[in-house]
Amino acid sequence: MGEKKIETKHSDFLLPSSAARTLVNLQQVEKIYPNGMIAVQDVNLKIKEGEFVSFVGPSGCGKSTIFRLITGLTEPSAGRLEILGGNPEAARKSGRLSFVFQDATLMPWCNVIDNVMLPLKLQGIPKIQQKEEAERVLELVGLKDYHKSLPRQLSGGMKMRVSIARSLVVNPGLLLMDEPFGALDEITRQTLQQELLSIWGKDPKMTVLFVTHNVFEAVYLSTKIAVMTSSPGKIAELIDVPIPYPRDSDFRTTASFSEIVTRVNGALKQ
Amino acid sequence: MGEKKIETKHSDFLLPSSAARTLVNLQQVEKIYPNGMIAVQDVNLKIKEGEFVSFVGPSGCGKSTIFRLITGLTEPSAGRLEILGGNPEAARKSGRLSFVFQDATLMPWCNVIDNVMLPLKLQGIPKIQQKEEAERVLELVGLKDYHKSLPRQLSGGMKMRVSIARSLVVNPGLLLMDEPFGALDEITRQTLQQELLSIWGKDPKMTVLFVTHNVFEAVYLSTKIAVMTSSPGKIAELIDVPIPYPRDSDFRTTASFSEIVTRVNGALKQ
Amino acid sequence: MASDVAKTIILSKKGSLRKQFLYKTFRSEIFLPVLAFLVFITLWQFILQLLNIPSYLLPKPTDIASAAFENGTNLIESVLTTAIESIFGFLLSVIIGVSSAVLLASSRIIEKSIYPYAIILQTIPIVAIAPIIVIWFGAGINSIIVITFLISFFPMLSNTLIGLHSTDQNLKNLFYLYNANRWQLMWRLRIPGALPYIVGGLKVSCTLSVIGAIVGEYIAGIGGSQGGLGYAITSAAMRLETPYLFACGLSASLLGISFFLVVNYISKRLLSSWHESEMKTEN
Amino acid sequence: MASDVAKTIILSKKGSLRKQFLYKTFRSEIFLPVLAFLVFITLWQFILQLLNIPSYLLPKPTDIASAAFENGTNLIESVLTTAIESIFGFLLSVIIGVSSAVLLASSRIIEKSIYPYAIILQTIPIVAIAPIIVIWFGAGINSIIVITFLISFFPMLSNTLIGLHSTDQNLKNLFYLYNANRWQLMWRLRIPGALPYIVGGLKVSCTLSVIGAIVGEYIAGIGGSQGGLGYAITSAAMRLETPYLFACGLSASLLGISFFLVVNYISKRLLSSWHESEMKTEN
Amino acid sequence: GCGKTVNTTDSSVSNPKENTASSAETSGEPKKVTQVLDWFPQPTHGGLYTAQVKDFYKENNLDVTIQPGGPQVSPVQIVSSGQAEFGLASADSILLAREQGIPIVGVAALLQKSPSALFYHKGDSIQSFADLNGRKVYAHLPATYWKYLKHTYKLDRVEEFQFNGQYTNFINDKKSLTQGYTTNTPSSLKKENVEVESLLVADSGYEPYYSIIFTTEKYLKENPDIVKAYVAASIKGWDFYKDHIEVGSEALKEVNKDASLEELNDEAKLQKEFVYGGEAAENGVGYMSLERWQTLNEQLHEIGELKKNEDVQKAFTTEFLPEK
Ligand SMILES: Nc1ncnc2c1ncn2[C@@H]1O[C@H](COP(=O)(O)OP(=O)(O)OP(=O)(O)O)[C@@H](O)[C@H]1O
Ligand SMILES: Nc1ncnc2c1ncn2[C@@H]1O[C@H](COP(=O)(O)OP(=O)(O)OP(=O)(O)O)[C@@H](O)[C@H]1O
Ligand SMILES: [Mg+2]
Ligand SMILES: [Mg+2]
Repeated sequence: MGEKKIETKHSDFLLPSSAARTLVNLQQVEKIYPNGMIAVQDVNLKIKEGEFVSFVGPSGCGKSTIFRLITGLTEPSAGRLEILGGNPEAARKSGRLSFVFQDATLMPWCNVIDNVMLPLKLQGIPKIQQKEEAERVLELVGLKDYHKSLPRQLSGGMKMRVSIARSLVVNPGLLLMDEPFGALDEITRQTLQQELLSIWGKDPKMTVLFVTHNVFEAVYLSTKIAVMTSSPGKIAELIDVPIPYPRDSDFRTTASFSEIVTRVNGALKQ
Repeated sequence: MGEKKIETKHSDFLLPSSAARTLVNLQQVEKIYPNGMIAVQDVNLKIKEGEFVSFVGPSGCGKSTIFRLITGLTEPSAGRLEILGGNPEAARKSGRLSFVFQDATLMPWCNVIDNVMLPLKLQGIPKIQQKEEAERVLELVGLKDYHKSLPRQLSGGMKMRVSIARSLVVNPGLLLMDEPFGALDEITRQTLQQELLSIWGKDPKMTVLFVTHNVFEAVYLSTKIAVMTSSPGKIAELIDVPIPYPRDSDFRTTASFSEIVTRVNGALKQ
Repeated sequence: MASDVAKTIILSKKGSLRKQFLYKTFRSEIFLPVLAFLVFITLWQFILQLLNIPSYLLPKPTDIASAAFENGTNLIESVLTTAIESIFGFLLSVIIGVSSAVLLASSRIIEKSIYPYAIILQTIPIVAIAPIIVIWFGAGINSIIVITFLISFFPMLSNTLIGLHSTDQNLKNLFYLYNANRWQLMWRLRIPGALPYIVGGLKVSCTLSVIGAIVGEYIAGIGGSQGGLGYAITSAAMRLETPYLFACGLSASLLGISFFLVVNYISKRLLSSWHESEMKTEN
Repeated sequence: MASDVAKTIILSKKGSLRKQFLYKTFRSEIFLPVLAFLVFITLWQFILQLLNIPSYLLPKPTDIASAAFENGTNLIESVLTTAIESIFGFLLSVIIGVSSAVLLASSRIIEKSIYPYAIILQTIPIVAIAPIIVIWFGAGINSIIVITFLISFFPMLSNTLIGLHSTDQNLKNLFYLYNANRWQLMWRLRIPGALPYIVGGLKVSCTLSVIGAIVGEYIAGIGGSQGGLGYAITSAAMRLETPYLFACGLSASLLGISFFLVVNYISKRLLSSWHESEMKTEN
Repeated sequence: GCGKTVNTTDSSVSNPKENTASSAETSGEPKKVTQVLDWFPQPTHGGLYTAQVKDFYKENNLDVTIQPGGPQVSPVQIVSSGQAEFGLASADSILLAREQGIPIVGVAALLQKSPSALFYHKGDSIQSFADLNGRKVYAHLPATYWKYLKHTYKLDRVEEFQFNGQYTNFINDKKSLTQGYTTNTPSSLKKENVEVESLLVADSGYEPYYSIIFTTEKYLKENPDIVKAYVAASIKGWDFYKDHIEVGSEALKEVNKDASLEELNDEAKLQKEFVYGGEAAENGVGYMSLERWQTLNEQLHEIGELKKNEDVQKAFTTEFLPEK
């Protein structure tokens, strides 16, 4: 589904042009939680506008923490952190940020569509448009029959899909997704991967940061893969995936695909 | 790690001997939630003692619901349900049930070790033994340095591992795991798969019901795979995995492995 | 697993489940409470009769009933007066309690600076400020309502405030990242999230408002209006009509219980769909 | 994203963060409330001075202070007496309130059958049952404590009960499947989970207990040196010593505020590690 | 004509004009005044309600609102704040108020002395207040009368309990005493078959005037006509009530629905001696004398309730009483 739709600007180059602005810039960033836990240390990371960067790494290595730092939900204990040359606060205020938390994080007192419309509501978009957009993304994640359901009436994977729909209802400039597809079956996952690539492909400036435990997924989706190791959390390697888009499903069977998978797995095993 | 340990009774036969007792028996079971949602319908399923049955199927197809039915957390709207010839209530009272919910479900006011010790505490096991056992399973899931942490200080995958540790701290006769490894990276996942197989292998009467979205995982672990389809949730096919244990990691590269994977994927695509 | 478990077959049709449910509801919600009430009343009656306790000390239910009956119209009038006073006072305390909680919750500094005065309002003995209240609001119903408010608003304020501070951190992050302003955060997240606590405040506050109105009548007099239960209780006490005194006291309680039931009903409707404390069916 | 955003560099060492934090705490927790208090007092003083309102109507802070000073020892004695009564009454209401909530929560039938009587206890005007209280417990401190209890226990009961009914359904399932008995369910799950609500009850109840003790003194007080603030207030009101009346009233408030602060401190310690309402640091 | 002033020459109070009543009448619009009572409507207010229903106030061109009091209502504060023009208070309260700088003045004493008494069970061996030592007494403890009794009779071994408006504990303890009013307490207790005897507080020598109509110095100075007219009409009401108790009782019953006519009548009869007896028999209802005010002043100083040396003469005036 939708594979043909990906006839986009991104197909014109292997990687976002080197002229693209630096969107995210972490320099020697360290995060020590109040209980003394060193979550990440010496993190250096530059992400250009328009990239699709996946983060892989063992459980507890600090992937979510990096997302929290980038969005400004937590402050670094040391180091320097710039989002588009400014601080996370300013980036957030620009209103083009969107994200999927590791937990679905739905309002239990609102039904599915109200939960999905939330970002639009907060932006003050007209009601009718809110609804249209929400219905569109709910269809995308395969939940169009569940508008009126309450979160507690959904299965685990369905909740996560509502959360994904909510992140896509706005037109994000920077999209952060923390294991969005972890609770989904392979078929749903692949459909959503295509949808995500298609949305990303349409806007050459859209940047996606993506956490996954699935190396195939990381390689299939990303322009770059940040491989992390733990204790303390560090970025061990930043691996380029120099394959042009659209990548059809045959890509998964190519030699370059398996080569990169092997490289990522190798980096992970260190 | 531990692959050699699996020198167990299970290796003596392909499938649990046909003489084994029927542990779980669902006949034409149907579950309609109060809001009218038909979660599962016409479910027929017989599980013998000592089996390892995986459930795969699209998000929302009723896997968790079947678990809820088997444990007696919800009652079937129609059909017949027997656990060891009795009702779920009696099975639960036998005290040999254990499980991992889809969510970590930890008590936020207790630290990791207290959360893990809970099932033992509820059984009234002596304090010292509780601690020993808890430390053993925490080591198993790689969290031995986090005894005193509170759930909110853990990453998503770590919470899930605490939940897994809690399910293994007792000596379960019937273990139900609802996507236990979904939030874990590949390496941690494989380690825990081995641990789980080793525990299961040691007790020929131990039965595991296991939900996963990872078909490889399902095939690698199980004696049988229940492939489900949705709207309404049904068991489309029950696929045997007639490969003896211990299955070493080479098994993943054998032809019979890919053949079964293909069969499962085929059933899923219907 | 225990193999000696008797074979039990769960074979239930929807219809029979529903019937069973209705029957159970009836049994637990109506039948047993009524039974408990009858037992309570009967015991009260017979123990007093047996011990021969005089009615001026502790009247028997029959004495109370007949006293209530004899003074029927008066009693009803008193109850109505007190009911009106307490309803207004209660509404005031809900409105002012919740809105000040919202104000206080909007800034830590405001909270720290103003909260102590809320506690002062709650703990200062009403008699101490009664004259000022009467001077500002006139004797009678206005002052009574103000006093009712003073007595019943603190539980609203305190509970609402705790509720507003209990917002789920993940949802708060969500709103923060989507640039919610204070207003949106308050209305769309913090207040709905605080509802269970607000309901807790309502339950305490509505019963306190009855007490408040009665105390108010003591302190601010009955003004030009009809005396309520506070007045009836004082005069019954003076005239040593203990059974009627109890009739008045129990009427106050009944008033409180009715308020409570109304609040309970509203809370069920507000929360039933999502909050554990009011969820009935299997989740 | 907005490209015209000024470059800001976040470069903070732990030390400076801590200092900043302490400074902020000082500013919001101490400095501003004290400032607010001073402003409040000054305004009160000057407005009354300007409007030339006589002190028998509304005394100026200076009048109150000097009245408190003149009657210093008496005032302190009264405060101590009332403090003791309210502490005991409060403890009683906590113990009985929480334990009856536990009892009620353990069975829907018990709850439905008994809860109404709890509301009756709360709403029945104390004067109505004062004689029985005095007969059963003797006039003086015992009865005063009982009255304090009657006035302050309901918020404990009601809040705790709501809390006990708010147990997370998933955790309940967990306990159920691991064969927890009622007792374990209550102690290990429902009570810890209800703590935020219990704390809410404590906050309301501790301030009500001061009121309760004063009301108790009105109703069941005895003479001599034992009279607490209730007696002092009646007597000041009788002698129309408005400034001293206010001094007593404000002392009652201070008592209430101190109780509140103690409860607040305890609640912070109890909940700080896990409940949103008391979590300070980033999560 | 000008009231027969017994003692007051207070220059701050201008001489009321002749024929106040008719002059008030001719000034058009009726003057609105409010009278705050010291309790729920009861026979001690009978004359006022009689004046109201018999239109005596209207005749004097007054539009009077009678505002009932209650257990904690303070007429002194309501009047001194200007919320009402007239209040009711006993003489000791007026002196205590003036000590605090509250400028109120009594203009007519409706009861010459208080019907307050201490009751004990019939047959109990109590002869005088001195016998209270060792007994339980339910009384309004901060009240001046109680302090006076304690002081005068050296009652340091009395077990004092706050009177909470109920007699139950008294009934239950045969050796105890309770405060009450001779006009209604015995009949209430009789309903419960409790026979009592009493010591009238006034017999101890402490007998402040009771239920004094008072107003503020300022109001008195600015509206002497109205005060005059109001007092005149009120006294007229009391005089009428004396012989037509039922009229007052009816009126009281209207506003005090829990009382029965019979009770109101009985109480009014018992109360007559306090209203119309003593010096009032000679000088008319409302009469007050300087001697008794001075005695009270001395007594209150003696027990330490008053400390300043305020001029007793300023606390009351009989200037506005109608001529007898
Ligand atoms: N609030 C907190 N307080 C203390 N330590 C924390 C806190 N949050 C996270 N940590 C610790 O920081 C480390 C990194 O956590 P993080 O959530 O970033 O991991 P992660 O890479 O997202 O893992 P996962 O894949 O399991 O979600 C973990 O060791 C965790 O215990
Ligand atoms: N409490 C409930 N009330 C109403 N409908 C429910 C409830 N719980 C589950 N459902 C519905 O039942 C169906 C099956 O849910 P279930 O949780 O069993 O799915 P699942 O197979 O576990 O899915 P997932 O892989 O996403 O966890 C879903 O369509 C869901 O919407
Ligand atoms: Mg994470
Ligand atoms: Mg599920």
